[in-house]
Amino acid sequence: MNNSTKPRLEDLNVIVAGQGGDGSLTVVNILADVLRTSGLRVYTERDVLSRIKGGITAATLRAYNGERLCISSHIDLMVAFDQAAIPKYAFRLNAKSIVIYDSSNGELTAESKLPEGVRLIGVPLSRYAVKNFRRDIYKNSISFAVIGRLIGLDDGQMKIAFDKRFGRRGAQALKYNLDALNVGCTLADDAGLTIGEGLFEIVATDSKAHMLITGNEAVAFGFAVAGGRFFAGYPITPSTDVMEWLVKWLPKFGGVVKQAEDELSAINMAIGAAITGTRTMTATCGPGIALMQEGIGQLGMAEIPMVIVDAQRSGPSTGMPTKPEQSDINLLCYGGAGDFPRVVLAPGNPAECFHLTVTACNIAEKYQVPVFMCLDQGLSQNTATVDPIDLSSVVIDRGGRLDAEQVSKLEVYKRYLHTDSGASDFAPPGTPGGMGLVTGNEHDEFGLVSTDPINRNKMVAKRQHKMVSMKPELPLAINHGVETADIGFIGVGMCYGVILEAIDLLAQKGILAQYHQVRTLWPMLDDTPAFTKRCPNIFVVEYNATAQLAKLIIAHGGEEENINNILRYDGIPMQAQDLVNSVISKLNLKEDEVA
Amino acid sequence: MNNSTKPRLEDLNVIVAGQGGDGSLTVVNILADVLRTSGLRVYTERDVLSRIKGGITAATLRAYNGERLCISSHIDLMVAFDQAAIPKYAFRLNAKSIVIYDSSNGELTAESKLPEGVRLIGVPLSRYAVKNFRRDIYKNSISFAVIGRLIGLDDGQMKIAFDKRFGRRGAQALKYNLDALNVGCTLADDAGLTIGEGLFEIVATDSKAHMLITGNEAVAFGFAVAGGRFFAGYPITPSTDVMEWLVKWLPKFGGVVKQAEDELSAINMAIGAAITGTRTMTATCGPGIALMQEGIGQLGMAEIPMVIVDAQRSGPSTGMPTKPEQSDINLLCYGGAGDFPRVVLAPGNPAECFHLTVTACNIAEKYQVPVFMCLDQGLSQNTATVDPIDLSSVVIDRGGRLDAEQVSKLEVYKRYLHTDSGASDFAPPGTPGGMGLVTGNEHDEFGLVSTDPINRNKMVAKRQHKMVSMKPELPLAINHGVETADIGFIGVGMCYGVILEAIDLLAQKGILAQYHQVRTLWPMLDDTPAFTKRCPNIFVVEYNATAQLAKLIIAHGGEEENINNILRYDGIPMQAQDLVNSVISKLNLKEDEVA
Amino acid sequence: MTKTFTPSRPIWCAGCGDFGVLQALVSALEELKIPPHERMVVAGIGCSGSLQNNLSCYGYHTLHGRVLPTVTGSKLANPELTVVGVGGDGDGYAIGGGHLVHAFKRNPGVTYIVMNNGTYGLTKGQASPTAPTGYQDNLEEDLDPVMLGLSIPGSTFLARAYSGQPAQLLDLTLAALKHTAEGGGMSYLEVLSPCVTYNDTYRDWRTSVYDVDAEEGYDPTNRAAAFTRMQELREEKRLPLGLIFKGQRHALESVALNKDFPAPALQDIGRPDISGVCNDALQSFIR
Amino acid sequence: MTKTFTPSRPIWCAGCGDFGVLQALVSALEELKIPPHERMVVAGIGCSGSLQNNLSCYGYHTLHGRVLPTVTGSKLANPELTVVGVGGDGDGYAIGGGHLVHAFKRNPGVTYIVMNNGTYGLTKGQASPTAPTGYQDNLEEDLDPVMLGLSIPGSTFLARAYSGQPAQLLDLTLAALKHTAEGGGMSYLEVLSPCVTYNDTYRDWRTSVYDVDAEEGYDPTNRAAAFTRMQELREEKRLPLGLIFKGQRHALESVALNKDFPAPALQDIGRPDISGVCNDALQSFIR
Ligand SMILES: Cc1ncc(C[n+]2csc(CCOP(=O)(O)OP(=O)(O)O)c2C)c(N)n1
Ligand SMILES: Cc1ncc(C[n+]2csc(CCOP(=O)(O)OP(=O)(O)O)c2C)c(N)n1
Ligand code: SF4
Ligand code: SF4
Ligand SMILES: [Mg+2]
Ligand SMILES: [Mg+2]
Repeated sequence: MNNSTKPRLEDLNVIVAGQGGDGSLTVVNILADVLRTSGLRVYTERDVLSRIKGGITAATLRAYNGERLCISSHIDLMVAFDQAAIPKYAFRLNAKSIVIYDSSNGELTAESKLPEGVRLIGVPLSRYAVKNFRRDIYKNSISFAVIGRLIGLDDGQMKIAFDKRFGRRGAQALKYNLDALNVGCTLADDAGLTIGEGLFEIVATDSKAHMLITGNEAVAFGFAVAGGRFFAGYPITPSTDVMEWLVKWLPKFGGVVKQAEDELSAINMAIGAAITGTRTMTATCGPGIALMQEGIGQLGMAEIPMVIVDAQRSGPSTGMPTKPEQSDINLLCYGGAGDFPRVVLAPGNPAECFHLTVTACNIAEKYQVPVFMCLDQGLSQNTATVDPIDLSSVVIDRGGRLDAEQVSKLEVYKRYLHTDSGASDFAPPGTPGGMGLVTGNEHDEFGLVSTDPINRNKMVAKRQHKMVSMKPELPLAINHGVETADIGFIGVGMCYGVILEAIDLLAQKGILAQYHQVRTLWPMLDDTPAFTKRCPNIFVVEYNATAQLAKLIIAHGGEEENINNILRYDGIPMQAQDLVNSVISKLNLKEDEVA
Repeated sequence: MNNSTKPRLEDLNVIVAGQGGDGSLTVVNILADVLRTSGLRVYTERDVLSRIKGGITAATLRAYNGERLCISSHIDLMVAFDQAAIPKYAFRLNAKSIVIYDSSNGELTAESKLPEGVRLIGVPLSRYAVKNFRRDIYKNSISFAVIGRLIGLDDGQMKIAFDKRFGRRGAQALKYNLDALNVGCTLADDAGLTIGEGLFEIVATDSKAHMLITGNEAVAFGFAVAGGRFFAGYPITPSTDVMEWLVKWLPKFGGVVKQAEDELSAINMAIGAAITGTRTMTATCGPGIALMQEGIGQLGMAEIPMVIVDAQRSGPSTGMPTKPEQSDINLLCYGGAGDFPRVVLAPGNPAECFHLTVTACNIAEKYQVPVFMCLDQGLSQNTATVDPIDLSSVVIDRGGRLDAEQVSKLEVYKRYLHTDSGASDFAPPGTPGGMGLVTGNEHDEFGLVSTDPINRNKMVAKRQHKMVSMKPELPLAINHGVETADIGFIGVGMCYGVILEAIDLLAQKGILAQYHQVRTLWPMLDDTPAFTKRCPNIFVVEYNATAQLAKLIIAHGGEEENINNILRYDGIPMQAQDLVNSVISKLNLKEDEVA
Repeated sequence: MTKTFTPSRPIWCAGCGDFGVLQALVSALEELKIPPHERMVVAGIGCSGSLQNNLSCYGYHTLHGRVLPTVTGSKLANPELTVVGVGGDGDGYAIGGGHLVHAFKRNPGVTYIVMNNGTYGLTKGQASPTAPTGYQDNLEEDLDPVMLGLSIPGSTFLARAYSGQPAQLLDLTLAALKHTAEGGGMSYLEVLSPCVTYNDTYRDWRTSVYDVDAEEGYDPTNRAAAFTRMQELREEKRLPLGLIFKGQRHALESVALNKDFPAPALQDIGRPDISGVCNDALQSFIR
Repeated sequence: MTKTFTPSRPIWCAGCGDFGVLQALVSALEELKIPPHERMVVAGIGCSGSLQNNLSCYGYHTLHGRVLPTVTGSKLANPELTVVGVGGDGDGYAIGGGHLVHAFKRNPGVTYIVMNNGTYGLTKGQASPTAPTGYQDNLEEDLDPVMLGLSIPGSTFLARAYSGQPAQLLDLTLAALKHTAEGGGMSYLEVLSPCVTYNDTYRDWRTSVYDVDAEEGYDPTNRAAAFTRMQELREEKRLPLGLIFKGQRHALESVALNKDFPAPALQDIGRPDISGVCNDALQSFIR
């Protein structure tokens, strides 16, 4: 029974902005946790700089009664720890938005570029933090009270959230933060935001417990569950979280993580582990993938399994390290010297990150090839609520791995035996009788170096043939939306969320659209070029300047004439409305003709 | 006036084979020199292993009255220092061939797989070498006398050649080798090969002096002439000769060569030099190109000029280090993380290696981009006679390089100033007032790190726009043969020679063919896709397993239906006859239907 | 005067040791009267790798770990520049570790300043090669790069300063620049430069630094003795500061370049010498 | 018995020093009764990098320079293997120089044998990092990798042999393998192994080697003293042979692995523990 007159909180978008180090992310994280506990699904995003303190940064949250893996174009609430942050994000506000800002240094000036109608609430956050706790950073906790009151959390809920968040930091930290929360409540009272007088009523229809997880975490978790037992890496934004999760967890699975001195060492340590028969992964992004190119070719030639995560960031070169991009697609698909088999998988959400990592581990081991997990900063680092993963669905396929008994029954063991699939059975080092030579030089079936041209031809064919034999096991695209729709989207990674919302927004306007969600980029499976022939108005949505994904599809027989490009490479995540606008303008529709 | 009854020596193909270290290459080199001096054009090729001594290796020579940049399928003369070498190369002989072999350990056995009719001349080369000089290696010089007599060189000519070859090694070396030559002459007498009784009469119609040069040497020479003054590299077959030529010569041009500790250091040393405004180059092959990927992206992002030579060898990974391949095309065109401009030039012969290197230096400096010289082991290492290069044709274009006076006249100097071409004028370090920041992070016009989205969009456009503005300056394809022919070839590097000969062979059979010789692989210029639409039967000839060149053309709008692939990746150079056979079988012609 | 970029304000956290390094470098360059256009400051990737943006110079931001090959190339191409490389401990000792060995071996005329904070600041606090065992689960023994420098026979100038002691830091920065300016080759200065955010070592280091400059009888020209002293101090858990070693060897560029020509970067290459060396090379192919 | 590859005949030039290294390694492995299937021999790229093909073992041919990261990974994944890395001086000290520093620092339980011939054999004789100044126009001072090893505090076993003195070579190979087998961590053995084709140093080395094993009072447990002696001998142009340093530190794998589990390579991962640790991890995301 809903007899409240307040707006139903089914879609709340909050941005918390300030100087780097102001703790915007902390505020958003606590808020995400509270709202998730209330049954809403949440999604959070960050806009940070490649520096540790200072500069204008923000964290954004969306709480939605259902799944939404992107932020809306309409921000309901902005919290600004620094007034200088307001103009940077003001364009995302509208007449109904509310802005809470730190008024310690005075009231807001006119330069803040705010739209008409915005409701402003100045609170001297920093002043009270310093006054009461001698540390500016407590403004976070103070602000939280104001936010909570505003959106209608009760003080008890906020306290529970603080217990959860700060409890593990020790009693004193908890106490100070709770005190700060109290200070905030008082300031909220002053600002007229009293208990129970929140602006919204939270409406949630899904009461099950969700995981709150990033793509990077889901890849790491998937790897551990899939039996991954060795990880070597070198820190690089935005992939580092994969290593950090594994540092904490992999030992509990019986595995080991080694931070290497560079990416060359990382991939070669991983090779060292992989050749013992251990499931192995490394994670990096553009600059690191570039450095690993020689190692990747070695995997292809020497037939060594490995999963390699590319959490793509804005390139080229060092680029914009904290910003998203999808501009390594070419490098993943075409990189490496010489011809060798490889697989590139592209999940669209954290759950898929988990499941495709399991697939990646299986394919890598079974076919003894490198398998890339093609992510991007958004998918890698943004958090989303996910239905608890069904662990019992995980299937491990170790391919032709031989134990001592199996080896002993063979007449002859050849490390690179020619087979129908292209992959040879493998006896891990330590197995009596299974000795073999593994090498990145061309070799015969035993692994002895050979330049015999007949052998060469057979070995090239063996390796290339894997690309054919594995095809039936590779993830096909998923088609979302109305299959007969004339408008189709293609996009991977962080495009997933905006495309799905765009389809909904278009539907509201009476325009039917569908989403052909490619999941295997290499080898390009037949369903994707086929889709481009079937659907007359396709929008390939991607984060790069040269339409790498669209060109990849076209190079594999995709219908160029049906394809339009939506490209973004300025480091800013797209919003669903951007796609809607593109579709409408491309189809020469006026906004008011539709809907 | 030619009243001789001997066969005219207008096309002589000789293979000298033995164990690695037997000195086959030396014999071929001397022979090449003599024949060149007689006015024939020569071409030599090697088939060696990735080991210093031992294993079966060979050097091959073609002497032709005109230009031929490949070996014929018909070997006229084989010299075998080791009888074990004979079966390996026997398939290249025919009924008219002659084999000189070392009979020190006895007569030839039946297993040598020789075709019927071959004339065998056993000479105890090694035995006489050891007996007379205590060193097996003198069998080279001994054998030379036999070869010389056979083909009709007079003893004086041979002596002159020896003076030239061994003179620089000191008087003693010369004396011993001349003695060995004499021993050889005696043995030749014994074998019935007397002075003036040679089998051929050398016919040469072109008496001008030619250069004898490899592609690697021509690139190195071109670089020096083009004002290249810094080279850093790391040894790797088959690119090392570039460095070795420059070690000897670049200091004489006022330049410097530094051998680095690895390829990462090499390209970054080269970057260090390039940012001072010095024309800079590095050279490597697949594994090194792979390692340089991060550096290459840096060149693109930070707008640093550089020429990078890829002497492609058989891959992937370590592969077959001494064997040819063209399988880095994908890596050159699509490698590197992120989107950035680059150029890939592909010469077909040593003269083009020279001229395109000059072009590469100009384009690199003018547009501040990486320019690849895409070679292959065959083009890189095989020697060919070339008309003396017209040095006066070399034009140096330094682009927008500013001197102190020019800078002083500017109101403001911006390292990354937006311009029409995309390239910004450059003040080298040391120029008063020209200070700027160069970085691989995204940056503003001054080079200050920036993630501003508007700036980002402009900077991406700036870099990408270079690909458009430079297009008119890039080398178009050259069309050889009959432009209206229905049969067309496409191919680069070492395919050049076989394709041209194949066209001649086809013409002899009454089949008209043409060769569209692409010289710029990236950006793909319009003339190539256009050619594939115009010519209905195109054979793209390349040395890799996945048709990288053909796919590159198709990805740029080439007409897939007109394209056939001729692929080779077993490490063996193609022969013109192979192409002829492919064409005939593809066109469903029987050999005897034609001609 | 032509206007060009205005050095930006450092982006470091308040209290970061790198401020001191910047200050010392700026003062030293000014004291030595090296004009901005003759300064080539090459920085690695890391918090430390933004220093070049904060002073007037020709600045270059390398790839992570590649400061030393880059400065070697720059110096060979134009020895007239004052070439200074700067970077972090992750940059210089982890990914750049191999280049460090080879730079010492080559002894190019460059100054190399490493801001050692025992952590990867910019990637948020992972253990670097100089992090002690136990920091962030680090299982490895920490490296002493000065000892490493001593072990490379080509090295000629090894010093360590602490950004908490600005006077000595300035002196050693000056000494380093002078060693190189006088043709001595590479001067290597490690500065202990605390990361207040991820590894605040001010308290520790304040008490554990030890000044060999002030030690009677310490002989910075004796490589083996210096090594022994470093080893002893390490066992006592002290951090040696000062001019630790100074040797003599020709700078790379003094032997690598053809003295008959101007520096490679300064040659007028616009018109090739086609009747001279170009033709000689051509003739060598005709033979 | 299952048939597998027959070790191939070495492809080295007659007289190459590497024959001696192969011989010593085979003898030592046999003397220590390490069966072929427990041997993991990892080789670099170079003439030296073909050694693994010439004995019965699990062999792996790395990329150029990557022997040490590879063996570190192999040992961590399966510490039950006897892991031996072999390679050349170009492989180990030039392109692999950075990894050498970090391997010493980590001290994994592997034996690393470098065949030092002062040249790049396989690419036909360019100067390697141990080539003396003047060899092939080399302008750099040659590296002494044993001194480098001494300067890394984590190193525990440093020795040098000469393939012209097979008895000592065998002894040191045995000692190296034992140091590692006993849990001492990384054993590093450099073998002076002449390249008769491009750098025939037999004559030189025969007279310049110097045996510290035979020197009275030489104490291989004293890092600083060892360094001093190396430096002295270097100045005398002598090449020290013998067990140069032996220290104590835990092997990397002994602290890096979770002892509650079998080695990573040996775990049965076929069925994930979904009610145990997998679920714990899942719950941590629900919180
Ligand atoms: C090839 C590559 N790998 C990893 C990174 C990510 N990265 C940036 S800075 C850094 C380490 C910084 O540590 P340090 O050099 O000590 O500098 P500090 O921030 O401590 O000053 C790393 C690993 C990168 N930029 N490039
Ligand atoms: C990335 C890469 N760069 C270069 C090479 C070429 N290469 C092969 S062996 C070698 C050096 C060999 O020297 P060393 O390690 O001393 O071995 P040796 O032949 O002397 O035993 C080089 C540079 C390569 N294989 N890979
Ligand atoms: S994170 Fe550490 S190193 Fe980086 S600026 Fe802050 S204090 Fe300095
Ligand atoms: S070239 Fe040198 S290192 Fe290589 S096998 Fe021959 S002697 Fe040995
Ligand atoms: Mg640091
Ligand atoms: Mg060597």
